[in-house]
Amino acid sequence: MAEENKGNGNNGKSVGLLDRVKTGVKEDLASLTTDLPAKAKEQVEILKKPTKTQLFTSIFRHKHDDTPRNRALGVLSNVFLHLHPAKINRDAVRYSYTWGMGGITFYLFFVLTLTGVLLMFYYHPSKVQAFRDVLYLEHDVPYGKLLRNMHRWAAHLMVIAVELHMFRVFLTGSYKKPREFNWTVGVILLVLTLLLSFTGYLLPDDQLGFWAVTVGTNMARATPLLGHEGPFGSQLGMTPYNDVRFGLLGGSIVDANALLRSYIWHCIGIPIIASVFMILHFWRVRKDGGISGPAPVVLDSEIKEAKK
Amino acid sequence: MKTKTWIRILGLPVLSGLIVLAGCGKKETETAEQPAAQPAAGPAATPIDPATVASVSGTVKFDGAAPPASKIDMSQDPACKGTNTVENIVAGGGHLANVFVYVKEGLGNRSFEIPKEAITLDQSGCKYHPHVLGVMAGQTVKIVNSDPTTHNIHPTPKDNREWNESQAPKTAPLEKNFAREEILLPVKCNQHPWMKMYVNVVKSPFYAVTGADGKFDIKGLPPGDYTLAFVHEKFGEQDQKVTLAAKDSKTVDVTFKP
Amino acid sequence: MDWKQLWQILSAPDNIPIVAMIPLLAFYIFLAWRQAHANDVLIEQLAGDPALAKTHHRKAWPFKPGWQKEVHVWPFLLRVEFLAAIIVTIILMVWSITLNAPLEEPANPNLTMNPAKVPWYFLGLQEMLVYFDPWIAGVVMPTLIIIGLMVIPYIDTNPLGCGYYTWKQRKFAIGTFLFGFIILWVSMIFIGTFIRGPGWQWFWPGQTWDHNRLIYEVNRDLPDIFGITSNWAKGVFGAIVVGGYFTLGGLAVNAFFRRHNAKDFKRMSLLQYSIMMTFFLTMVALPIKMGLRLLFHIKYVWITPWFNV
Amino acid sequence: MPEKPIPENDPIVSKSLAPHYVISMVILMATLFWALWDEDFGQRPWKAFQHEWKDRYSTFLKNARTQSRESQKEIEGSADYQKLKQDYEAASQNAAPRIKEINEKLHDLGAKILAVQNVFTDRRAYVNASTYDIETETSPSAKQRKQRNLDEYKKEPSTVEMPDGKKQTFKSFDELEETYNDLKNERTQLSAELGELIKPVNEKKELMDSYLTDHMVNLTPSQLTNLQNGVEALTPKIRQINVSEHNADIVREDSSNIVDRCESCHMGIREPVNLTATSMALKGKKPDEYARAFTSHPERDLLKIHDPDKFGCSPCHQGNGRATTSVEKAHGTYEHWLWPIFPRGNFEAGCQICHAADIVLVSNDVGWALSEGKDLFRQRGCMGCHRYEGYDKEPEDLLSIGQEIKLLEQQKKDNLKQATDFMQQADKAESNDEANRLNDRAVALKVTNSKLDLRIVQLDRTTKSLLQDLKKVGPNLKDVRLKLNRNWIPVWLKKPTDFRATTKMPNFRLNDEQIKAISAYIWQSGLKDSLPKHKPGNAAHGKELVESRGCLACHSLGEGGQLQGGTFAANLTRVGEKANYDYLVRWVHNARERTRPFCPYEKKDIGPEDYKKKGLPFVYDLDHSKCPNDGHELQVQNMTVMPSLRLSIPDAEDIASYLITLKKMEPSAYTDASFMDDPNLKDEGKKWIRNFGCAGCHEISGLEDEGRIGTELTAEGSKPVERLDFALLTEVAQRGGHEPITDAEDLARLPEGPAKEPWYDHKGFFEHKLAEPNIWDKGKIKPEIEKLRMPNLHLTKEQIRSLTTFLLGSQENPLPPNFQYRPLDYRRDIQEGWWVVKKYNCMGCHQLIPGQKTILMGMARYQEAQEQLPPKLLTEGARVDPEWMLRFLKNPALNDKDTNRNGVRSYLQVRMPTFSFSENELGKLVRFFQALSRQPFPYIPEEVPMLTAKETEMARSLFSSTAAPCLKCHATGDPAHDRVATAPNFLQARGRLKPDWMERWMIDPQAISPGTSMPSGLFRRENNHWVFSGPIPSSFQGYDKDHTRLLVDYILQLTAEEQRRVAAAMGRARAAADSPSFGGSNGTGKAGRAGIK
Repeated sequence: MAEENKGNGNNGKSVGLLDRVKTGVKEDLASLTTDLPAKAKEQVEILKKPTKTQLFTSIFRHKHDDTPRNRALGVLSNVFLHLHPAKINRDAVRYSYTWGMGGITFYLFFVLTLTGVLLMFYYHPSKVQAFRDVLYLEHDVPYGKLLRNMHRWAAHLMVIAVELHMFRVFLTGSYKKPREFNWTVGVILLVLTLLLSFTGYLLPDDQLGFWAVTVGTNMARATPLLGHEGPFGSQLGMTPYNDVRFGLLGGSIVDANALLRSYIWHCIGIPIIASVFMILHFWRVRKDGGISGPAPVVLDSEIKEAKK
Repeated sequence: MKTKTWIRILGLPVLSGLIVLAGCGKKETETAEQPAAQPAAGPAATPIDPATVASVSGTVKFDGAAPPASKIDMSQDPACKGTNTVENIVAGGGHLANVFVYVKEGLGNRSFEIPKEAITLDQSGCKYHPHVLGVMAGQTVKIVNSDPTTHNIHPTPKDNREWNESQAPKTAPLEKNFAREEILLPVKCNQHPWMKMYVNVVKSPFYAVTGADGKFDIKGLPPGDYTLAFVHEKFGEQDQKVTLAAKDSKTVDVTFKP
Repeated sequence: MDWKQLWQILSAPDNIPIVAMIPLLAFYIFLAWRQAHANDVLIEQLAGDPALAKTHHRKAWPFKPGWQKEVHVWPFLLRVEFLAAIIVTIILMVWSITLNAPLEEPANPNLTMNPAKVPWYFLGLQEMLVYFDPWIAGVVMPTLIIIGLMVIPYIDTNPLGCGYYTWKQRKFAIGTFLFGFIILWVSMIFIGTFIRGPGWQWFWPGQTWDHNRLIYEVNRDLPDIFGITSNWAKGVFGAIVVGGYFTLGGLAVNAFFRRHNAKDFKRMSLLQYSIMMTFFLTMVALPIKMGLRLLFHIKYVWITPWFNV
Repeated sequence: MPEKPIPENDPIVSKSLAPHYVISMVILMATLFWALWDEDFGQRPWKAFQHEWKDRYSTFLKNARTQSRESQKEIEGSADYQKLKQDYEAASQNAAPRIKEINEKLHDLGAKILAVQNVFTDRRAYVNASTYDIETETSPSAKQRKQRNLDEYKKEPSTVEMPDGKKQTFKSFDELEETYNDLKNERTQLSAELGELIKPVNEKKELMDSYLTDHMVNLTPSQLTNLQNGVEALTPKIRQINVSEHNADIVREDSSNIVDRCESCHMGIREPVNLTATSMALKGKKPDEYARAFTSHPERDLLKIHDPDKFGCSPCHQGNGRATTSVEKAHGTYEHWLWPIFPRGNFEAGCQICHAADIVLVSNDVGWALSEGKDLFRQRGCMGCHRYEGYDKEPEDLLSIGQEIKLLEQQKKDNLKQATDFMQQADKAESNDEANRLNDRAVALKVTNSKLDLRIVQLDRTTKSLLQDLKKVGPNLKDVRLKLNRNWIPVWLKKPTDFRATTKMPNFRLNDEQIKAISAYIWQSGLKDSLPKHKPGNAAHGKELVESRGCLACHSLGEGGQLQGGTFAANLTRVGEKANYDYLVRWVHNARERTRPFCPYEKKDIGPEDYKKKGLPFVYDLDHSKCPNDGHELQVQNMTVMPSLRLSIPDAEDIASYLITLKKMEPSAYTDASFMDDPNLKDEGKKWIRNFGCAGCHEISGLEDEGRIGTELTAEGSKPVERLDFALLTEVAQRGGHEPITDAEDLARLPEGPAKEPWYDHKGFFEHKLAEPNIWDKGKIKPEIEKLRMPNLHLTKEQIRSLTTFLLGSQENPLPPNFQYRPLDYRRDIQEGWWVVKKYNCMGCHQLIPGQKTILMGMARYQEAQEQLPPKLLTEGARVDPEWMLRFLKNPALNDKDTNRNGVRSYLQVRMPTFSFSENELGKLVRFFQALSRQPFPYIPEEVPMLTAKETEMARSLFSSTAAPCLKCHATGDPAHDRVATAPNFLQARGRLKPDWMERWMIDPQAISPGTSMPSGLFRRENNHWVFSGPIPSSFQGYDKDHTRLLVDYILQLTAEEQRRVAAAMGRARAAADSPSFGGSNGTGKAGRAGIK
């Protein structure tokens, strides 16, 4: 300020200007003493109610008072939760009915994706490095061993959870009208889960995985028509070098190409396909009227036979 | 700049195409040439009409004092009997011996049949007989050792293969030949360092060696323009042109100076 | 009793899921059975008392007038889901800390593992290799299983039992499924893991897995037992036997189905019925073939130059 | 629903899940912390080790420091140290004033420079920037203008405020720059001067300090304090060695980068102090796991050669160097790690991995077991059945040379054809140049052919050498009829150890049928020639010869505790029961003499009839080794390593007469075994001989070309354990606790005793197999022909341990190729030489490694007569001229006619035998000795200066000095004197000894050959010269060269005449030249011959 004045003074062209500047400065100083405290008080008030702030309301669209409306909005306005309806059958909350296996499967898929991505940072799907990478993961990477263990066990758990989920769905007859198609989607997801697990088996490139995959893919030799050892395979010109197993492994033996294929299917191919089917599956759950039950029991006598 | 670039870009495939084409073409010509080459390779002689043949003869003279033939000390090997003189210049009465005369140019691509009979090179008295030998390429040279001592025959050619073989007394003659034309091909014996002679390998049968009288005679030449070469181990070569008509008989004299 | 061997198999890290699966399955079957039983009791009560049927809320769980029929997902469902996620996380963490994922020697194509086993969830199929040619066990069967599962909703015409546990209303469907899932799928996995030792030989639990064990076993083909020698005759004979099985089996099932499941039978179209029959008979054929093999040492029933069954 | 009281509140809505959440959250948090803990401590057990290490090592160092301080005080008290200290103090006091002065000047100067610098750098920055501007300016006018500006700027004066407060003005930039540089120069000069001043002071200090460190046995207190500080500052962290020898074709998955973290727990391995388990144990407690882990590496010398920073740990010890999660993981002793750490008892296996090509591999205490294992593998005939790369190479080499010759012949033919082709082309060529080029190529091909010819000739010679080198472990069974008591053979085959406990012949567990058949085949296929008859000799003299000539370096006499001599060859205690007298005579006289030469090409023994056909005399020896039938090389010697002792026939008869008396029972008392002539048994016998691979060790008619029957063992240690057939014992081995070997004798062979722990690994397999080779047949039902064939080698515990070590290390190398020890320089000569040395048991008589015991050393006979022992060969390569050595090894008598004697040490009873080495082995041996002493090869002898008369006189006076009576001990050739001589004749020195070595020898013989009769201390060091220790003869006045050198030169010029003169002067009447026994040895050169005249 002082310098500014001085500069003006040196200029010495307009005395009026100098006065104006002087009063202006005075006013500014005065307002600082009055306005700022008022504003500060105001700010404190605002901060007392953080849920009213623009920031908060922009993120959370609705209030959190415990009202039925808010409860419904909590679900409806949340991208993650809106898979659920706002309200459900009172007994559907019971664990004894759903066993929670569908949700657990999804959760495990989520865990597997997370740990899988982390594992990918440390893994090269090549014959030279694969096994070494796993050793490295075990011995060198912080929490690497835990990561690998979690991935492996979550995968096993997921297979179990999927099978139990299917078991429950069957027992409660939930595949029945109108959910027939969603059951079919579910079967596809089961197959994809098994394939996901199976493709991951080879990746450490150890004896266990190698022989499991060798035995597993040897069956493909015997594919009817398409395998060189299968019925009508040789008649159709199938050899170990052009049959379906060759296509699966990228070679006639389980080797570098098989490792790479397995890796790509495991990390990219099947997860994408499975995600698509999962979206479909969840979408259909909602569209087919939410989960099937627990529904009131129906008596045999109440069934009206469709007219033929 | 831009057009240049374009030319380059376009030019590349064109060039490579050309190269390919050229490659193909070459191959073709090669295969075409082969049958033609075959007869040339063979020793088939171009027939000469015996009715029209001419001949050329003459004397080689020596202008100057002939150096006295210095004696050679052969006491090193008692088996070498008799006398021996240095043979590099044998001249008497103004005539020069041991000059090799042959048709150097003018025969074209003619090829001639190689005589079946061998030419003999004898070693006796630790000396080669003759001192200068003319032979056709491929013609057999029969080397005989008449001395009671072992000689080795060691040609040191320029364009032919070098060899060096020992010949004990009373052994079978060695039969050798020289494949390529070579004038003044030295032959020596390493055990008797004074022994030295020259073989002249020519492609035509038209050659001669002058005797002590300096005379030579070449017969059976077809008519034509020829260059005659006169070669001496010490005095080098002199060329003479001569034109021969059918049944001509010409004389060419040459004089060497020391 | 070789306890050490037993423990070795049970405690192998990769076998833990199977070991865990058995009590889990037992627990869930129990859970389902309890609810099914309660529902069945309720159904019987309601069927016998139409008046009550009109007023009853029709669930085994208690219900009091005034209670909400529907509850908010937030928080009532989500809190359960979140709890489940926490518990699964705990299980997973504890499991991962205490047990290491297996890592064996680096892959060596020259050194065959004995026994070489596929991942546990495919062990059922590997077990099938004993009884069937690879093309059936490895290709046809999984395909049939997948297709069979997929068509279930379309061939199960029973409108009862949708959305609640019951046994009495769906005896056939549930029975068949339990047979397929528990007997054919889970128990095959069990056998593949705990029973099949070196050389894929049968070792009873507690028997030492001896790599040197040799077993004398001659498997014959069914036509041989009947003294059929010509290839042509074998093919025809096999076709007759297999065809006969499907025909006679079909007739037998049909007779049973018509009598004891008359309503479903009535509801089903011919296509639905025949599909159901095909899958059912194929499924039943598995244990029959297994029995033939294990008890009578019969390898093939149907022999052709191209394939054997 | 039955009448249940309906609850008031809706359980679905009103039930609180809070307790569930609390509990599960608590558990979840606990799990998370558990995971954290597990990662930080559970997976890092080494942290506990490091913690413990800090405590224990610190305590250890404290104690060590106290001790060290005491010894430091002691040293500091010594006069030498005090003198050094005084020197240092005096020097530092001398230099002190000037140093102080300079330091002050430097201080002032520094301040001045700083002051000028402040102004100068600012101005210089401007000048530099402007200069750059001018340099890059393109317009010439602007350039000029800028240059002018710069020049003006440079002319501007500047003022500097000096540290003393005065202001100094510089007229221009140039002046400023000059001043600045001057100041700096001055400073440099002063600093240099200071350095010069301090240098001598520092040197003195260094002398003082190094005196201290040199005289301290252990570390000095200050060094220990440094260590202690290091330990105290230690924070837990992984210590790792990272050997990054990047190489793509490495087999081992994780070894392209060897990462060894062993030192994370084994903290003491490379500490500069010696840590033992006891010293690292807690006070008053037994060494625990920690104490054992903290020891320093017991073989520091090995670590020096194999720097852990370059090699890591796991290449030698194996294990999983990367793993740090548990001891088991780190040591790799879990099921799925292919390279578990080598067990304590077999740690030397690690050496074998890279040093497979060395047969003797010893460094201090390490390597003896492995070397023994390698020896056993060869000596006990393992290689007769099992191929092992590098062992018994001769047959393979023979084969490959045969093939190479064939190849070369073919090449020659091809070349000739091509040359002809070229010549034909040349004759037809278009131009002379072309013709000459083609002719030259033809000539080149012909020259190549002559080279090939020479190569073939060379290969033929090698073939001869190889045939000569070819040895069998067991005796030639073609000679059985000439050599053996027929009835003895079945008894022997039954169980060889019953007859001769120390025999190499293993026990094949033959049943009676097999014995009958085998002995019948051997007997019937034996040669039926006859031997010359010999008259009986003097057994008493024979006994004396056997005991004195050195037979016992390889053979032994007596059984059990009475056993005297070596086990390299047969024990002769009962030889009289089995052997034929005439054969013994021939054998003793020349064991290599063959009854009939064998033609490997025709595969038959060539007899006189074959020679007769060609009109040749039946003469075959190394000089007449071509087959009369087809000119191929013959095997003309018995394939035995038994050398010739150059004994005369009468001597041989005496020995044989003595040997034939060695028996426990009469040969005639053996049960008649006439079934051996039954021709029906022959085929059966051949079958069994084939089956048991007898031809692997013995020469047997009709089975000369039998292959090896066992598996190759080159990489046995890295075979997957699944491939080792434990048969029915797999389970037993996997679980341990039950020892399947029941036979007491075999049980006693197990190095670790009866198994308690599981032993399903390589070690367990090898040890059990070696202890009881048919163990895997246990419980098996097999026909005889399928039973395990490996015989029981009746090895001791230690032998089995050695062999196991050897086999464990026999791995397909998992390491980068540059880890392999395959030297190409002198070390290769050493490697190759050891094979020969071991082959012929040189170490039975000679000491080659300090500390190695020879067989003879241990014998009672030599306890009182050490000087009668064969010479030690510790510095042989430096001692003798290789040319001479070659002559000597060819013919140790150094004489063609008078051979019944020692060529050099005629005074020794024990005889250096003639081994008839092949050219190949001679070369190897000579190179070996030269390499062992790091001598240049080939050796170019030094010129020996001619001595002047005066020098000769001086040397003579020294030579015959009563204080150094050389000729008292050294042989002179006078038999009367030589009877008591204990050192070789000086006349042999020339041409044999290297002068440099002689000088070293005179100065300190004990340092070269500990225990030699030649005394040390004959010379002392004076004024940088070696001077005689005794009274120096007066003639030496003013002589300022080495007395030793003079003496060496004198000895090298010594003539027999001179020697006799000196000896006579010393009171010996007769001297060398008159001696009738002086045979004019080849090695003595001119001087020797001059003496004879």
